[in-house]
Amino acid sequence: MARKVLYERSGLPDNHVSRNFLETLRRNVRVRKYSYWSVVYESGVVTQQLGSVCIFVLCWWLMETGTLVPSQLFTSSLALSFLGYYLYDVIDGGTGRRCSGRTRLADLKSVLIFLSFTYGLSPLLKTLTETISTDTIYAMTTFMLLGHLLFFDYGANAAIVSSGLSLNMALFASVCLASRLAGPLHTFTLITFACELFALWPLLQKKLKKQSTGCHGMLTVLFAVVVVTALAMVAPACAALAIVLLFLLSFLIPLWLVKLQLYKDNIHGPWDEAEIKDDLSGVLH
Amino acid sequence: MAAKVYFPSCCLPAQSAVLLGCKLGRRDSFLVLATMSFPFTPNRVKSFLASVAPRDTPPWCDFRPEVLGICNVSADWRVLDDESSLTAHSLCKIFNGEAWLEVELHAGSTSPSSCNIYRRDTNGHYNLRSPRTVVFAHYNQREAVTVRWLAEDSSDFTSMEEQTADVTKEPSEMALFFTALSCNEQIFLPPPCEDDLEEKQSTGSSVCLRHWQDAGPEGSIVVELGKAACRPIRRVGAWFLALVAPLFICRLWTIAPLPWIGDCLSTWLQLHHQHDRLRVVFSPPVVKVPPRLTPPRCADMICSMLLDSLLGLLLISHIYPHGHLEAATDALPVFTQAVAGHLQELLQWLMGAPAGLKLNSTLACTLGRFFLYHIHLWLSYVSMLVPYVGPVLWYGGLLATLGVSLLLSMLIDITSLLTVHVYCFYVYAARLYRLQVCGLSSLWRLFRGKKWNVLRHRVDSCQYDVDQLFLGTLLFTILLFLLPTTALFYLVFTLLRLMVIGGQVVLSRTIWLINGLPVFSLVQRLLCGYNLAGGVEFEVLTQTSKSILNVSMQIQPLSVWAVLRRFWLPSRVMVHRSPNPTQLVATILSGELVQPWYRGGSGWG
Amino acid sequence: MGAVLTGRERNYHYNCALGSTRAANRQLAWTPILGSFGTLRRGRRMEEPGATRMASCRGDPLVFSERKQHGLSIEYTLSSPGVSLSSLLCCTLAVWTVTYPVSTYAQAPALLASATVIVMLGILVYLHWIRVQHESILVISGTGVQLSTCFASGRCDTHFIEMDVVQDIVINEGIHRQAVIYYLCVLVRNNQKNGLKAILPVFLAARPRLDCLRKVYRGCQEILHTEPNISTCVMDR
Amino acid sequence: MPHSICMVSDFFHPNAGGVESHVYQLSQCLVERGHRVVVVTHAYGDRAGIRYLTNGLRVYYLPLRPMYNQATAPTLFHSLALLRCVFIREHVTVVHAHSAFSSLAHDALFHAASFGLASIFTDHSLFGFADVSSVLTNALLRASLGGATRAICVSHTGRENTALRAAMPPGRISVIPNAVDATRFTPGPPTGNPDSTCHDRAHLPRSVDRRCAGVTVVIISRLVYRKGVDLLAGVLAQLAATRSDLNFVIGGEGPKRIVLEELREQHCLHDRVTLLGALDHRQVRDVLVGGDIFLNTSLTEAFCMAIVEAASCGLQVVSTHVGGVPEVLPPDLLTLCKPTVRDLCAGVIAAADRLLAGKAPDRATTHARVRDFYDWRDVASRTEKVSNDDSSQNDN
Repeated sequence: MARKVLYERSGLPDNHVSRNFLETLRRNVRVRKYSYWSVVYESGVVTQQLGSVCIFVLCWWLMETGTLVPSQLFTSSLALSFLGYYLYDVIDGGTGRRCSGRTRLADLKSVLIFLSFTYGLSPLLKTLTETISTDTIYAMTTFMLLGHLLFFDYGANAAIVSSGLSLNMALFASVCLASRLAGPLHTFTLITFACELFALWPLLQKKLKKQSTGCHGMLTVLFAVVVVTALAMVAPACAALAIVLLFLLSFLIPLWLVKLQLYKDNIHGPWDEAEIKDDLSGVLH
Repeated sequence: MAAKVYFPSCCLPAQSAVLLGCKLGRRDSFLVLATMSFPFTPNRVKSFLASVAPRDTPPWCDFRPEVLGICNVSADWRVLDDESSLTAHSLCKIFNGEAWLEVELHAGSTSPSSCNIYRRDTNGHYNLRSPRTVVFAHYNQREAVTVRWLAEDSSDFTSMEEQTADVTKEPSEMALFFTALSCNEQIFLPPPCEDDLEEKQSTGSSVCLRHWQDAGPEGSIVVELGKAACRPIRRVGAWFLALVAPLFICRLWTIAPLPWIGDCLSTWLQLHHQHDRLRVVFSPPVVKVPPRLTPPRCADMICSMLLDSLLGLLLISHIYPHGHLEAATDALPVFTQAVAGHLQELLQWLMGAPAGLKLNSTLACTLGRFFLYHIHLWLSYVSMLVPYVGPVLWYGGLLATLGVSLLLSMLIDITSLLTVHVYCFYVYAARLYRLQVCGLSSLWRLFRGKKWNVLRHRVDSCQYDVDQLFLGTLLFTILLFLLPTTALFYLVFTLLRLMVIGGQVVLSRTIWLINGLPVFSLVQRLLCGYNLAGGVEFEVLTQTSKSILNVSMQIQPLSVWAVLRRFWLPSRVMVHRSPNPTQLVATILSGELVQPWYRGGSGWG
Repeated sequence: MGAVLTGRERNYHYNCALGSTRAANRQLAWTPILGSFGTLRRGRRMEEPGATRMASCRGDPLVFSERKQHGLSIEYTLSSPGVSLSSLLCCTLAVWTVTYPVSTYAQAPALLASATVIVMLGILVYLHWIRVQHESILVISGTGVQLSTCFASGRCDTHFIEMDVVQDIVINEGIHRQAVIYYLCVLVRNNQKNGLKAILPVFLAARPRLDCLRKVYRGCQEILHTEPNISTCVMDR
Repeated sequence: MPHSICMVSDFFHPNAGGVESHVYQLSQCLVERGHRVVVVTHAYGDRAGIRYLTNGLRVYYLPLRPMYNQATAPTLFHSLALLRCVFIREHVTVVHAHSAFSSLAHDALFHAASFGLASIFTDHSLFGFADVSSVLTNALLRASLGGATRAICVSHTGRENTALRAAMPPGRISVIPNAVDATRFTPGPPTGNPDSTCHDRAHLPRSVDRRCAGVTVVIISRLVYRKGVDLLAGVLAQLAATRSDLNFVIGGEGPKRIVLEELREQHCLHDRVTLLGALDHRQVRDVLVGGDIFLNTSLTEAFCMAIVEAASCGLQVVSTHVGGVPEVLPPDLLTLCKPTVRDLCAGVIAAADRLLAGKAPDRATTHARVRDFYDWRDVASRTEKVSNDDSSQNDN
């Protein structure tokens, strides 16, 4: 059996097919085994993010129809944020703060910036899109929110993930929606609520998920329930749709993913490009 | 390689005679200038040749006329001097030229039957050159002498100095041919003392030549008068120039604001231009080589200035008597009012919902009010100007005698004065727009989480913290929604500005045309084309003998486009190439100011 | 196994033969009806005794004539069939048939007039600047090379290159549109700096085939490179 | 039986690279063996029309516009007329297309099939199966190789890869390695050939010149991701930290050069790491001879020409164990390591120690051995054999 080397003449014709042809071929080397329930557990993140988007749009809708007074929304969201802030430090006993080096004063500074700028610019934001027709605003908002969901950092290290872009898209959508509200105060409360919901809450959410699994599952259920009840209040048809969507998202798709693993067929051999497993970022910090 | 003999067609059909001419460069090519018929005495011929030798020949070639050989018609030899029986062959010893031509002709025939060329070797013997083949080129001497050789590919021959610098490189044969002809003009002029032809022949004392001008010097009286008159005119012009020159040269103009103003005023530019022209025309000629070979720079300038002032006078004669000027001065305020009215309507339209566009009403109103106030300011500025316009136009009109181009440049200045407000609006809108565009592009990079790395001139990704993101997004949305409004204002005023610039470009393009048009050479090309030779054309004639190729050489006139391109006069009002459209659009989109590209000096490009 | 000759090349022999006969007898004594703006110095010869029939690289018929003057000058002329009067007429008729109904429908007689004028001008421009009738190369020993192109309207523009600037006349290969063709070109030397100043292709409109180019090449080389030999017969007897 | 071979590829002189030199050298050797060879490529700038190279090798630069990094647009018919004209004029019997990246080659294979000519395809690169671009390219290859009667690969791994990609029976794919011009890559002092002034002794960067002070590691490759420049950066950082007697010379240009420059600035290795930038093909030999160890960190290689050139100059070669690299040189000339920073560093250190201890094989013998392994005339004869069975099989 000819050795596969080029620097020796094996005397055989060049197109001789020896028995060890394609012996180094490997199939499906790096296939991950998925267990159904772990996939369901992981899909909770997506459900939670979808839930927060629905809650935001709902709050806007309530403000739009006047059932929700801006001050109520502002106070409740502020309280929740303080609670979250407190929780954020308690969970890991201050280790997170020590390593990230952000002092409480820095936090206060950024909160002040949020509030002052939003308050200052809200009259301008209010009249910003006055002349732009409503359906353009709705169309832009839906695109921005979809983009937010697409680019959101669910924990997967894929090329598409960019947390900055998703946050910006969410803020842009909130500004568009806010400009449709009645007064500058409404705009102010909605934008602050958007910041808390899209900027601060994901930080807490990630920490909670890392700390305790049970809490993450419980949160997913909580979000699902809140979304469905709120939608039932506003529009029962949407509630039914939401239920189906959530059920689909957390149970059917994982099942489908596990089933699809059977048809996976990729070929590996010496000709494949070698991946660099080392962590080179250390070298080029 | 066949030898070449250039023979003037006016000397055929020839009688037996001696050929006078010169050798062209180092090749076997001979130029026959004239034929001297028998009887003659050799030393008489030598003294005649010495008298007509050209004084200022270019150093790189020796064009002194000499006896090239003889041409005999069916062997009828008549020799003047009887005591020594001079045969044709012995003549070459006497004249002892480098080469000796013998041309045989049948009586009455226009093409030679044979032509032998003998070459003198080191010890003085004359050997027949072989191959015996000779190219006999008949050239029209009248055209060839009066022609100015400007062949396209002999562009490296335009200035004689350039040519002399590189002596090793032999200039092209055609250049040699025409230079030789123009250097030996002396031979074609009749000897000053004898004026009667018959008397000359009978006494045999003087030389009887045959060439294109043997019937007497050709030339029109006008040319003679012109040549005679040009010296005094030049002196008067120089005196006048000395008077005017300090006006332009004095250092007063170099004080800070003046050069910039000077640069803006096209009238001042045009005056400078006229001054340059006069200085060139009235300065004594520097080039020492025969004038025929230098381009007709002065003639063109004089003609273009004459044309300019002629047009100016025509215009004035039309405007002044019919009172158009007064009508214009009255019409001015009415015109400005109308313009102001239109502008105000435009602004009102912009402040509303222009073309259904959804502008931010508050911003649109603020901008609109700002510009309305400016129009009000401009109206008062114009009403202040009106009393002065009348006299300015009247005296300005008088300037037109110096040239309609001066009038046009005054027109340009007046339009730019009257449209100051359009310029201001444009600048404000452009600055605002540029600010907004730059802000938006950097915030857009922030929006995508990127940053412009100034050091490496590339876009790097970078980690923003939350409040930077928040602030950036807020400002980004605000600027984005305000952009349409400022963009629309900017676009409208840019269009206005471009219209004004367009008008001024048309005017300056005509000025450039009037300044640059080489009238004299154009007329010369159209009337007598062969004077400006652009090339040569050969045609093979019917052959009579085996060893001689008879070829007729005609001179091709230079094409009109080539004349314009070569003789286009430089003008200070340098019109830069107008920017290509894509560049223009890119400048407009990026908000940079569109500089007017018709002005000399700092303009575009 | 050689490539299969397909498409136009296969019936080359057929249409070339046919083409040339048709062109020959259809060639009218075409004196330009519209007169010519340029200088009409030399009437071009139509059918010369020394003329033979050749084909251009696309198979169009050409008339090739040679005139040699006892070893001192040689002139090759390639003429393509003249512009047939009928083709011009039917072109104007076509334009008329199109514009006539339109102008009557739109009640704008000016449309028809302007169309006619445009067609006339177009024909004039076509004859005077575009349609090449004769192309010739004249080599005169010791003097130079003259390239002349005569258009259908009789206008000829010639370009004379002196012998000391002419470096050589060669046949070169080049890619023209979608084919690789041979063409004759005159190499012009730069008499100031050494090196090549320009390459002037000859017979651009006719684009003859290699066999015709070989003939022209051999003729020109004879004239260009005749060696001068100085004989020693002494004149004085 | 002398063939009339038409080499078709988008990559040819004045473009510099592996495929270009392969096509040129193969054509010269085939002309030497009496065949009629014509090269067809697209026009490079104003270099269009027909040009002649040494030994009357005629090159057709077709006026086709390159679309993406020197490859023309894959529209099938814009080159049909010109290619047909060339096939007819040159009486071509065998069409030999090169490189899977060149769309002109794919077109030529199609047209050769439609004209009934024998066609051979030489594949110079390896391709994966996973990402989108390789799926598309493999589909295109499968389509264009349908008509091709024979294929040539430069290594056994390459043959397996092409057999899978083009769904072609391995019997019709023969393995003919690249070769190196041994006369040019010889050990000995840098000659500084006359026309490349930058490489006479004085201009050589100090670190290459300083032979005695320490061990010089030479790296010559295009600085792109496929050549493992990130891996190289990691290796450089670690080696520079552990061994102070190691100097590095890096030749070649590419978008990833910034990675190396940043590494040099952060670890202040200005005196020990020299970046030479783009090297002309003639200067490569002088840089190689200036070093002791040749490091190759590429992630995928069909037949790595660089290590053969380095071995021919007598250098010890350290390379990643990827693609066809193990088949190129015998184990005593080549140190193979896994494509990780730690393994590569160990390989280089081992080679350096062997060198310092004097146990490294002598340069002249290495050169002699490599010269016998690979020779362009041998490649030409084997290619000729492929053309023979190709055209004979095509006739019956």
